[in-house]
Amino acid sequence: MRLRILYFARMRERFGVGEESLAFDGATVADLLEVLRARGGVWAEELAPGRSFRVALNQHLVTPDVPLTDAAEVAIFPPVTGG
Amino acid sequence: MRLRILYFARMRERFGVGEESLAFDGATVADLLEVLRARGGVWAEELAPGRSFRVALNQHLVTPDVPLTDAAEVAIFPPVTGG
Amino acid sequence: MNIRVQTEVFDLGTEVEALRAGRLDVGAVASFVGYARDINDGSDVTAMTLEHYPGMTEKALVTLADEAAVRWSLIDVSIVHRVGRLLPGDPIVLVAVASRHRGDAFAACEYLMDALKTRAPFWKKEETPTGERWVDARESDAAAASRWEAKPQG
Amino acid sequence: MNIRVQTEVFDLGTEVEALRAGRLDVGAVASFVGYARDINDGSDVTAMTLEHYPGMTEKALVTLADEAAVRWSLIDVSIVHRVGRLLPGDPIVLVAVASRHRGDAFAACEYLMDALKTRAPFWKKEETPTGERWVDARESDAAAASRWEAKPQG
Repeated sequence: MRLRILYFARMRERFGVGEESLAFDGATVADLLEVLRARGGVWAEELAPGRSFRVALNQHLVTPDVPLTDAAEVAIFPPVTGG
Repeated sequence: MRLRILYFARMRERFGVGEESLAFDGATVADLLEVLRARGGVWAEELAPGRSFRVALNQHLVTPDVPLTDAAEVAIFPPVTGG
Repeated sequence: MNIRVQTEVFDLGTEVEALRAGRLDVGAVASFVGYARDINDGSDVTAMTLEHYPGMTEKALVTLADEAAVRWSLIDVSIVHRVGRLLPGDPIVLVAVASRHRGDAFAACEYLMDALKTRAPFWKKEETPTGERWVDARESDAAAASRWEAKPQG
Repeated sequence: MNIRVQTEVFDLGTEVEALRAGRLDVGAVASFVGYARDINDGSDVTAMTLEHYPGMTEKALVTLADEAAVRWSLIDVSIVHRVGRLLPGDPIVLVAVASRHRGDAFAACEYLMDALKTRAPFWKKEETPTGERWVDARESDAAAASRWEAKPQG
């Protein structure tokens, strides 16, 4: 499947990318995080288990066990700080 | 002692008076209420024990046991309903 | 502290701007405006008249604001209450509280409204199709005010 | 329901008037405005930039307003949140809630602010004398939001 992945705030800055298109053959959000961590460097660091970040699937917050679908929009970002 | 007594809202209307000056030889708020009840009619009715009303002495809410002093301003009124 | 009793209408935006003007430590303003409704206790209300106890009213409101300032960390407080004849839709009362953090502003604003409803000497008389009537104090207002007695700070 | 994300400044008085316009059953409007402060976590803040997630932001805010409308008896809700670069003293966010009675307006307004702080995708970056820094999520905001989970209605 192909995913559109968005990054915001500190993660966008540290990864040096705000958006990418990714061919993905895993199943869940957790699988996707493994793929991204395998890039090493800031990816492994920011997405390390225990670090605080959030994942949205098609613009709704989700937990790592949620399955992904083709053409999904996945966003990864730090805990929110608006208001 | 001489008291200035003010009435507000429903009590002002029922008593037909907003303010009076009264020569008083009792001691407390409760004594004053007895004097006023003794007028009978609407006075006895509105100030009957168990009826809901408030007394302020020199512009502070007080309980019936509080002693009065010469030249005090006493106000008698229904429970407040502003806001 | 800005405490006023007036017949004139007030403007929420103007009051809040005055409250926080030039204070760059203000992070939060919680405010409340109460309006005259066109129905109350199941009857149409065509107008109302607010009576108060001049002199005591201002003292009572200052006392409430002082109590709130002791209880929460506040920067400033405004309370404006109208008296006289008002029509449905007219604003009656405004309470606005400025603080560094929102928890203090929200709590103090709600406290002030609850306390004002039971301790500030205002009385409402409503005009209805069947005549005039003095509004009775609500049990729910006494209950709302008593919540704050047992509640811990903040 | 009026939900907006914008770079432009907003005006509290205008928003509240629009919220209640022509509704004579509105007895209460509780509102909140959050402002950019000149100090945060002990550092001077000279400016901040708010980033958001276009598309998700609006959905998240509508979801919060829907939740509040289920939980309390409300007449209407406005949420306006600014994005882009802001200076100390600038208003950041506005939440206003109109209802018949004040208890609903106060509770829903505070709920919306608490929920927005933890569930709407906004991020703040501060400019300080020692450089830029992303604001970290506060433990106190998570605690404020979690209060509503166990709390009975109203």
